[in-house]
Order: sequence, then C-alpha cells, then structure tokens
Amino acid sequence: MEFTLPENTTLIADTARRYLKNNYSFDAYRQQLEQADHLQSPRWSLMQELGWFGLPFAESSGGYGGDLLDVAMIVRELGAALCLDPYVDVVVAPGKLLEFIGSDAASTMLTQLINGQARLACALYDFQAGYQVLTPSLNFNGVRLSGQKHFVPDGGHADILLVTALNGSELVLCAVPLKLCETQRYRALDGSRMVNVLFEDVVITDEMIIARGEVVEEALGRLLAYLRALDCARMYGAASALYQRTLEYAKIRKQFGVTIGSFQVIQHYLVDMFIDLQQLESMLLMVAIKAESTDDFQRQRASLAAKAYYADKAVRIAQQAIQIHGGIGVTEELDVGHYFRLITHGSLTHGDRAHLVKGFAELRN
Amino acid sequence: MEFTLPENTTLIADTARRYLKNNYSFDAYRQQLEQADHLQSPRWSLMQELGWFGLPFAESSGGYGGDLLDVAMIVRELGAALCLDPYVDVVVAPGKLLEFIGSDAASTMLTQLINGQARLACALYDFQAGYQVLTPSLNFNGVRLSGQKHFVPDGGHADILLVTALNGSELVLCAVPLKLCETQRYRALDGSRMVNVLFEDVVITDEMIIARGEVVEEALGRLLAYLRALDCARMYGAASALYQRTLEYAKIRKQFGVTIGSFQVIQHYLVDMFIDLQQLESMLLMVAIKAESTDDFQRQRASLAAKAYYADKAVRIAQQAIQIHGGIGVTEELDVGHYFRLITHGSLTHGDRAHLVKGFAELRN
Amino acid sequence: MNLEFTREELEFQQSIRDWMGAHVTEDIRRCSALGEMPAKEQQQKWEQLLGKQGWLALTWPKQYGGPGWTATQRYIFDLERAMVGAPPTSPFGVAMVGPVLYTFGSQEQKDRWLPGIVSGELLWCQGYSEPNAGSDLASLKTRAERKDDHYLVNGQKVWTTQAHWADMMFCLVRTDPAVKQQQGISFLLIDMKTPGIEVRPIYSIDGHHHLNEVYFTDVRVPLNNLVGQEGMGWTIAKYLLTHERTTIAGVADSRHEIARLKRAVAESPCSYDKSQAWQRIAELEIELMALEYTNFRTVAATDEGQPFGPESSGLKIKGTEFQQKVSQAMVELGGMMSLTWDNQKTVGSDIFNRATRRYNFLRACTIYGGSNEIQKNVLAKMLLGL
Amino acid sequence: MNLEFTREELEFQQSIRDWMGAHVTEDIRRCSALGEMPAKEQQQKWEQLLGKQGWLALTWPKQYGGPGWTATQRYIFDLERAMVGAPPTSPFGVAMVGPVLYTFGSQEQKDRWLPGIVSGELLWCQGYSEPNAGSDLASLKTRAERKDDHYLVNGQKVWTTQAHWADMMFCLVRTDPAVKQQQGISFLLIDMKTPGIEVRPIYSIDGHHHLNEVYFTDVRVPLNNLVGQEGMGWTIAKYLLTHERTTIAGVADSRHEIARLKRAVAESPCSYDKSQAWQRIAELEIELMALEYTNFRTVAATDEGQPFGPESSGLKIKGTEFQQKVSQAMVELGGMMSLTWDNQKTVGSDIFNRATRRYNFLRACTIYGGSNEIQKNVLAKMLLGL
Repeated sequence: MEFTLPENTTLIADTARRYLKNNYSFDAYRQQLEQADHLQSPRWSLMQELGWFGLPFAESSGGYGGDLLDVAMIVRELGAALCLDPYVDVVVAPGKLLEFIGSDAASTMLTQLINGQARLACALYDFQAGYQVLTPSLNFNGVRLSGQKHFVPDGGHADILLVTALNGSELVLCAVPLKLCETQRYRALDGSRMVNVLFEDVVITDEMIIARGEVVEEALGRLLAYLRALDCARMYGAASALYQRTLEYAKIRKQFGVTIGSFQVIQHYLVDMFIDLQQLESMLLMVAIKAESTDDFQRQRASLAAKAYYADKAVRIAQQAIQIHGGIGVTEELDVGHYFRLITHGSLTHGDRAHLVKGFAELRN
Repeated sequence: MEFTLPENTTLIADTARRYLKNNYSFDAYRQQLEQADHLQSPRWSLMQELGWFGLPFAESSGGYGGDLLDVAMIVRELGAALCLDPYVDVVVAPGKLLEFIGSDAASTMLTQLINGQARLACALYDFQAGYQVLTPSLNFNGVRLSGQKHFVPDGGHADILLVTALNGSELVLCAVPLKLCETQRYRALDGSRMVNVLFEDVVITDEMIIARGEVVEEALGRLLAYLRALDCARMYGAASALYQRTLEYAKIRKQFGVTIGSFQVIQHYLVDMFIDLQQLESMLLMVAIKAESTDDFQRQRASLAAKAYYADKAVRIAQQAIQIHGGIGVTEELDVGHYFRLITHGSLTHGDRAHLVKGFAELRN
Repeated sequence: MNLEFTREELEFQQSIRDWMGAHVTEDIRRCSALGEMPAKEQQQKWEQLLGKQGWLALTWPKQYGGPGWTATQRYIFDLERAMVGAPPTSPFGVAMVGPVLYTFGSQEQKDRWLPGIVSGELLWCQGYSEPNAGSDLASLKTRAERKDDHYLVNGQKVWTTQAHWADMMFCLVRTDPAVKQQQGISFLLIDMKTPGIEVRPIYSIDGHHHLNEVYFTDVRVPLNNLVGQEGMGWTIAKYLLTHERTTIAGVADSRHEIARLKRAVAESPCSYDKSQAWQRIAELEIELMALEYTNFRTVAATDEGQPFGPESSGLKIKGTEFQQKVSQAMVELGGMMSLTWDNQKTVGSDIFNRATRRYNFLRACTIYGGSNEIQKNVLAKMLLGL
Repeated sequence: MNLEFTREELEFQQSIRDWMGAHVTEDIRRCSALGEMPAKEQQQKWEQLLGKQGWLALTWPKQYGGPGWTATQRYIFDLERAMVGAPPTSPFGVAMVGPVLYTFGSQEQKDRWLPGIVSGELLWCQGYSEPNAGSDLASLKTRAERKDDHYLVNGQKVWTTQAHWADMMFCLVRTDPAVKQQQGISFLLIDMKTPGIEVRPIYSIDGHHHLNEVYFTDVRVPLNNLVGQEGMGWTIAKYLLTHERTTIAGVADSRHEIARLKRAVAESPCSYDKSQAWQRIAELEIELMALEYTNFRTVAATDEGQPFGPESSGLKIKGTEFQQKVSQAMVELGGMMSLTWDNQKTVGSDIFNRATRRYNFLRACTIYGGSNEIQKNVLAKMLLGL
C-alpha cells in the first residue's frame, strides 16, 4: 500500500492552492456571497485555462484523464479557501453524469461542456423523494413534464439542466433548457446559489432525451459515489482550515493572564480535533480511490462510509472550533463561522448521516 | 410541586441505611457472592421483621400500604450497599404481580408471601421472546407445558415460580412448584443468582392457574413499570456511591506531586458526573411516583423514559468512575468494579436502551 | 412528593393561557414560528404589554412592581409563554440591573430607574465583556476617572447585545487601576445618548445583528450614576450570578422546539425514514424530561426558600447543550430542506427551511454568560473544595 | 496512492493464512472464541510455535532473529493472526526488553537473553508501575543499592501483568535517590526466582488473574544485569515509547470482534430488533474503516522509513476507545443473554453469553501504558509546542 500522492496530483493540488492564494481571499468570498452570477468572474475562464474543465474526464471524451483523486485535491483547496466558484456543480457533476451515461448524445454534450460552450447543472432531487434519486416525483405525462425539481446546486448558472423524471417506472434523463422553466433562486447554507425549478407542461422533444432506464440508474449510482467523495474533500479542506486557525488562536488568545492553549481542557479539545482530522484524512484518501472503483459494492461501501463519517466528525470539528474561539467565532467577520456553515451544508448533500448509515447497513456482503 | 420526601419515606430510607450499615459490608458482599442460598442468612428474617415484606402491598392484601417511592428508597440503599439479598426478586416482584392480578387465588398466595410462608419468583422471560413479555415462547400443549424460561432472577431461592405461557393466543399465568422443573443455575453479572428452567411435560392443574388473558397482560404492564422504577433506584444507589468514592479518590490520590483532582480534565469529568447524577436523581423521583400512576400512558412513558435514561447516563458514570480510579478501579478488591457490574446488569433488565427508546417512540400521544 | 400542580396552580395556568390566547397576536408569535429574532418594535410591544399587566418584573418584590408570584407560578408563566410562541423577555433590565438597583441602589436611583424597567419602556444593555476580557472578566480595562461632578469614561466593550436598542447601559468599569484586578472595578449606569459613545454592529452567523461593539471616548457620566460604592463592582456582578436562575436552562423553549420538530416530521413526505426520526426525537424527549424534572426541583426548592446552588449551574450547562442538540436534530432531520442561508421559505416544511438560523444562533449559548468550560471550573471548585 | 496489497503481499498473505489454517489448533483459538484469556500453557505453546517458525520477534533486525519483514507484512501477519482467532503475543519480551537489549545491552547480555526471547521460551514481565507511581512514572521509589558485586533491591511494583508466569522482569529502579526524579533511575533485569521476591495476585473485574503486586525484600541482583549505565533508565524507557506502534490500536482484533458480533446478531432470535442492531454495527464498521486506513498509513509510512509521530498516539487513543465501544455494543446487543458473571454458556448465542468478560477487561485498555488522558497531554505538548 502507498499513501503518497502521485507527483502529478501533488502538482495539481499545489497549483490549485497557489491559484486560489493569488486570485481569491476571504474578502473576495464575502463579495461573491452578494453576487448572483459567479460565472462572469475572470476566475471562471482562468479555471478553464488551468485545465480544470477537462481534468475529470477521459481523454476519449476530450478531457485530460484525471482521476477522482486529482479532482478531490482541487475541491479540497476550494473548500479550504471557502471559494464559491461552482466548479463541482457546473462542470464536474453534469460532466461526470454525461460521461457515465456514455451515449453519443451525452458525449457531444460533454465535449461542449469541456470547451466551455455549454453550461449545465444536475436537477436530481425534489423534496418529496428526498435522497431517493431513483424515484423522483417528476413524472412524464405523454411527452410533457409538469412538476418540480428542488435543491439544484448552482442551477441558476446553467443554460441547460440535466433532469431525471419517471416515465411509468422507467427513469429518464433529459436535458432541458432552463429558460423553459420557472425558477426560485435562493442562497444556500454554504453561500452558494440554489434553485427550485417549476415545470409547467414542458414538452420534452426526442433530442432532449439523453438516456433511459438502467443506464441512467447505473450512472446515477456512480455519480453519487463520485460526488460524495468530493463532498468529503470540500469538508476536509474546511475542517483542516478550522483546525489550523483554532490551534493558532489557542496559542495567542490570552485569558486569565495565560494563553487559552495552556488549559488542559482546551488542549484535549485540540487533540481530539487533531486525531479526528487525521482519521478524516485517511477516509478522504480512501474514498478518493474507491469511489471510482469499477466494483459496485466497493464503491458504494466506500462512499456511504466516508460521507457518514464526515457528517459526524467534520461537523464536530466545526462545532469545537467555534466553542474554542468563543464570541469571535460566531461573527460574520471571521471566516470560522463561514467554514462552519460550509461543513453543515456538506453534511446534508447526497444523503444525511442517518440515510447513509442505513444504506451502509443494507449493503450486506 | 414538591420534591421533598414524605416523613415516613425518609424514615424508611434512614432505617434501611442504618440497617445495612449495621448488618452488611463489602466483606459480607464478597462472602455472599460465593454463597448459593441467600435466604438462610439471618438478614432475611430481619428484613421481614423490619416490615419490608409487607411494605409494598395494600393494607387490604395484608401489607402496610407503602408506595413505590418507599420501596424505591429501600432498593436505592440496597444498591448503594451492593447488597445481594433478593428482596426485589423474591418479595416485591412476585408480590406485586399477584396484587396486580388481584384474583382470590392471587390474594391467598400474596398473604403467604407476606407472612414468609411462600417463596416465589417470576419467570417471565425466555431468550427467544427477548423483552417481549406478552408473547413468551412457552406454550401449552393440552394441560402440559414443555419448553423453557430463562433469566429468572434469584429463581433458585423460590419454591414456586410464577410462569407465563401461551395457550393458543391467550396469555396464562400459573404457579409452578420449582421442583417439577429442571434448572440451570448460574451467577449473573451483578453477582445475584439466576436460573434457566426446563419444563418437560409438566402438567398444570387448575389450582396452579392464577389468571388468564387480559388481566395477565395488564398486570404485566403494571409490573414492568414498577420494576423498571426499582431498577433505576438500584442503579441510582450504585451510581451515587461511585460518584462519592471517585470524588474522594480524586481529592487524595496524588500523581506528579499533586492530587489528580487538581487537573482540569479530571475536574470536568467529575462535574459531568455530578450533573448527570443530579438528573438521574430527578428521573428517579419522577419515575418512583409516575410508574404506579393509574394512567396507563403516564406510567409507560415514565418508566420507559427513566430506564432508557439510566441505561445511558448511569452506565457512563460507572465507566468514568473506573477511568478516574485508574488501575485500582479494575480490581476485584475494590468495590468500584462491583458497582460497575451492577450498573451494567441493571441497564439490561426489563428492556435495554434501544428497546425502551423504541417503545417510547411508539407511544404516540 | 407531589409532581402535579395544585388546583390553584392549574387555575393560574389556565388564566395565563387564556390571557396569552387573547393577547399574543400573530406579529408577536411570528418570530418564533419563523426562527427569527424579533425586531425592536415587536420586542418592546410585547414587553410593554406585559409591563402594563404587571407581569414583566416577575421575580421582583411586590413593593418594586413584581406580581408577587411563587417560583412555580413564574415557571408556569414561562411555560405558557414559550408554548404560545412568544419571545422571552430581555433579561438586562428586569433580571439584571433591576435587582441590582433595588438591592444596592440609592433611593434616588430606585425612583429614577425602576419604574421604566417595570413598564418595559426603558431598554438596557450590559457592558461587561471587553476584547481582552471575555471569560476573564476581572481583567477589564475600560477606565472611569473621577473628575469633579462626573466620571470620564474611556474604553471599549464588546458582544454587547441590543446596545443599538438600549436607552441605558449598566457597565463594569475600572475606577482604580492601582489596586488588584477585582478590587478597582465599579458598577456604573450610562445613558446611551451621552456624547462620545459609538455603537458598531457585529453581525453573527445566524445572519442577525444583535451584538455590538461599544466605544467610549471621553464620555461624561454623572457621579450619582454609580451604584453602591467605588470598588463594589465585582461584588455586585457576583451577586447577579447567584440571582434566581430557574429559567436559565431554556427548558420551556426547548419543549416548544421539540413540539415544532414533531410537527415538521409529521408533515414531511413519506420518502423520509420517519421511524428513525421518531426514535431520534424520542431520545430528545427523554432527555428533556430529565431536564424538566431537574428544573422543577430548582423551582420547588426556590419556593421553599432553599434555592439550589451548584445544581443551577449544572442546569445551565445541560440546558444549553440540549438546546444545541435539539437544533442540530432539526437541521439534520430537515435534510436538504435545511440548506438555506437566508431563513427563507423554499420548499417542504417551513420549520425545516428555517432550522439553520437557530442552529447557528445557538452556537453561542454555550459561550455567553460564562462559557460552559468556565461554569465547570466554578462547579469543580465547589465540589472539590479547592 | 495505492490502497491494495501488491501481488507479492497477497501471496504472502495467502501463505500466512495457509500456515495459520494448518497450525492454529482448536485449543489455541478456543480462548478468543470464548472471550477467555489464554492459560500460560496455551500462550507459551502458541509463542513457541511462532518462535520455531522465526515469526515471533517480528520487528527485530534479522541478525538478532527477526524475519526481515516489512511493516506491511507484519500488519498482514497480525490481521491473519486475529482473523483466525489466535491470541496476540505477549509484548514484554519481544516488543519491549528485546529491542532495549539489542540497542543498549552489552554483547554478553545480548548473547544471554535474546535467544530465549526469539524462541518464546523465556517469559518476561515489566516492572514499571508502583503504588504511587502510575501515570507519574518518574516518582518511582523501588531502590537498588550497589553493594560490592550486586544491587540490593527493595520496594514494590504493582499492576505487573504476567509476573506469576515470568522468568525475568525488566524493571525501573532508583539507583540514586540524591539526584532529580528522572535522573536517578536505572534499567535492571531481575530473575524472578531470586530469593526475596514475592508475587501476589490481583484479580480483576473480568474474573481473571493477570495482574500482580511484586514485593522486593533485599533481593540481590548481579551488577551485570544493569542495562546501559546507571541513571540511563529514563532514556531507555522513553526509547521504548517511540518504538514501532503500528499494531497499538488493536485494529486487527477489533475487526475480529465485529465479525463475531455480526455472527451473534445473525444467529439471534427474531424477537430481536435486528434492523436497529445492523445499524449500530454499521456505525462501528464505518468507524473501523477510518481506524484501519489510518493504521495502513502508519504502516506504509514505516515502510518508507518515515514512521508517524503523534499520529500513532492518536491511533492508540482512538483504537482503545473503539475496542471499548465494540465490546459495549456486544454487551448491549446481547441484552439478557449478556447477564453472566462467570463467562459461562447459559442460553442463546455463546458470543453474547461471554460478552461482559471482554467488556470488563477492556475498561483497563484506556488506562494502562499511559492513560488516554496522559497520551493527550503529551500530544498537546507536541501540537501546541508548549
């Protein structure tokens, strides 16, 4: 076994860190919080120039053949920098879905995405179906769709939504121009933008249909594992930043004439955070490899376990970071509270803890 | 509201404490651990002389009309003294079951129990049915019983067992002479004696049948609530003794030239124990009143909640008591480990935590 | 032993419930239903309504305007207040500076300030914490220098809740920098309209503005705004900590939150694993029972003239941790419905849509008023006799 | 990055598995199946079997009798050992005194003691703790006075695991009471048959006798049983703490226990709420994964010549807490089946009947070898740089 990152992965991670250091900051984040359209920023084209748009995809699809591990290291840095640029939601998620589908229509669309010509987002959830992506509430009525999709991450930035809907008992994936739908936009807990989408008698033409049936179900299974791994990567970046900041703070903040880091209870809190962070790192490395395994059981097991673990321990680290910071930790001016929200958010996407543990328990081997 | 114990209850508790101080000790306990028959001890008749045999029962049954609260205070003291005399199992449990049944046959037997003429124990469980007392695995075949009862607490001291069995779908309670059955005796986790009982074609005569059907179900429901409250009382006595001992130990045990109680982490551990013990006391007072409420919902809610809470917090106190004591805490010579076992035992009788929480959740109001 | 309210208490409860039903209008209860903090106008409207009824200064002696209720009656009132969804009243006037004034203040001070507190017209804030004096209050640096007929105040306070609403601040200041930490501290009342005071907002992660920084530059405060003697500040502050704490655990509000959580689960779609949710709620309800009965015990003891000592700190620790736990359950049981920043209605249960605001807000409840770690230090001292 | 064993490692694993299958007889595996501690005879039989194979002193350099394995191979060996239900080997000779001897000992000492350790014939115990020196080892008082050709040892050791089995004890003694605590301590080897040694059993709450008190009254120990120089004892003890700790978390045994727990649940009656049980087990398995991959990382780092520092203490803390958690789950999921004192078969699953023994035994695992609180103190120092 070997846990050292491959050289090119280290290079990718270092580049991402340097790029974010030069082009992003807590101030930039706070400005971005107030903006509705992130894709206007020069960073968006910079990301494309850095090759991030093509990185996650096979060379045969026109990508650079990066592994999940490579993408995860970028996403970890995005999390560590609190960066709101919707790389995962507008590039990785829809792109991987298309790649997993692998049909001609999907490949054409993927090429457009990699070139920056198409802006896509995935509309997989609705509140009735909850985390059960295989049984969406949206149903075909003949060739029309009427109903809703919810919680579409950064969906407002897309021109086209990849939408799941049931036709009878068959799951269908279609590409629907956003302008055919009504949308409700809102700011999500991590500061990103979300939309709920209303379909009123939207006619789905044959060209809009990307795939049907089992191939969609399988692709969704692979996509979820992939995205859960990226959720972990993002939370790891944030948790690791929180740990560093809290450790530094404990070394300089004085109370009762001494640094708070000299109190045994605070020391043990920090040690617990350190140990948990070690374990979170192990789980991240594990899931970044296994969540793209071709073995269905391995993939599911890894992604359910890692995210369930994060929903417990990363959340705990975020809570302790605030507790040790005291009053300053709950203010908008400090990044600590923002990381806290990012982690809360990350713990609820693609399955909450109870849902994931239950899924894991049902995966009997 | 008033949380002061009534004067006579305080008197009963004080008497019990004094009695145990004069007649029992950790040495006596360790001797008793090795003995098989506790009822030979002079303490057994002393208990009867103190009026404890009659205390739990209505005056109309020949008892002294004590409340559950009175009995709970005795049992708390028994727990605090680690006393193994099977007062609950051989007097309170079978007596209350008979009283809750209330038929003539039951009353006659109860009078004998109070007078010390009959020695009874309850055989309600078997491992197939688990905690589901209303559906025992023991079945009538005509007038005969063949099968097993398990985990009969202090059953070896009884002449007669109160046995539940199903006749078709009807629950039957019968009084079976122990000598008609084969038994496997063993020492239980708290040091008490348990038996598993084997029935081989035991003929149940009409006189042996105490009651049938709903009246048995109802009586069992009331009994379980009553006994769960006493489980809490016993665990409270033990947890409170553990807290006291641990606090004292932290004040005298020195490491690194100072008492371990001067370490902030140990201080916080002790504070957590103290706070939990406060809450356990509140739950004990609550359940000691409500578990004999005539309101079925109140009774169940209180007894499920209190015991589930104890199975969590009393167990935690016991674990921390050992951790703070260090090596000495895991030796047989010190009482700490014995209290620890008592509490583990108490957390598993009449429902474990998961079972009780589930029961509580299903009690929708 | 008696775990039930008496007949008189039940009648009292009914009368309070009736009054709440008639007087707590939609705009008052709206905030708690939405997980919002009330605006100043709503908060004041509610407090003045209570003040008019004589129900604001609940713990005060009758002579100063208290209703003459027992601790049990006050507890019942708080329960009914929470169950109807009305906000808690602000503690600064009624629970803090008021008792200080009628205990340590001069007759003139009592006459001048108490009536405004009783009626809910005069709003107060608390000037304790400073940037380098959080848990370690005794190291505070804000200076009040005696000059002729006034004190000249210079320095900075922080985490000052509702400073931007308040008419007055009660404040710990250092009047003598020469003596040891605790000894040079005095208790001063400052009119927030005095020139030289600047209030700057602090926005917190629940998206609200309730905290502030307050800067003092050559602020002139009349000498007779000093409570007690110079140097008595620390004694007064400690007195306040021992003052009645029977509602400190927020049990009534936790009960209200659990009721809302149950409603949210009940109205949620069935894709949702409800049996898991009900079990998690059952665990919360069981823990709430332990808190409630411990709280009952402090109330009953107070009515018997034997107020709890360390037990009430324990209640504060458990109660605040429990509030956090309930709010976390609400966020997690809400799943994707909880993913909102702005506390706005998105889809599904309203209660879940707005769950993170309270969750974020409550991160502070184990920090303010002496962090739980500090509370444990103090309790340890009392238990271990160190 | 590569999370799989290489082909060579898989072949190695298969060869170990085959060997275990052929050599681990029922009497060796019986104890772990019953939750018992092995008797001396079983333990020695097992260790001598390994010794004969050259598989006992796994971490040692080849020149002293190690098998020359990588850390990964040692990890694989431990996994297979645990999965087949064979007991862990005693650490005192192989993991503790052996490395001390080949690092600090004289040629004569190496020649005299190492072969018996490698073969599993010579049993050792560790004389560190004393009644008033538990976590605070440096305050130990057992005195070794130099008299002509020997040391005269007087004092008492406690919590001495397997002292009643051991041929030899390695021991920290005070040779110079005049200098500061750590400095006057020396590392001495004592033959347990020397007159003046009395071993008294301590029975622990799992019902076993594995701990002892050891009393020394004028015990004569030859001067050449001193390892290194006088006063080097503390240095040697610290060296031991940094020695390989890749199996310290007991991960292989936890995995084995979870497998047993799953078996017990599977064979339990259906009155039992299995879906709750499987979810609890799922939570344990998820936590085990995090531990295992962290353990893999320490193993891989060791093989790359970069052994983990503080991370391995973290692993010890997590690993021991996890062992306790698994054993508690086993007791609780067993319900009434777990209510046995004597580890005897009563009814239902054997595994549940015997669950409390391990639960009780494992209370000590967060205490011995430096309590987890002490481990955290040490880690905090390294993290905070204090």
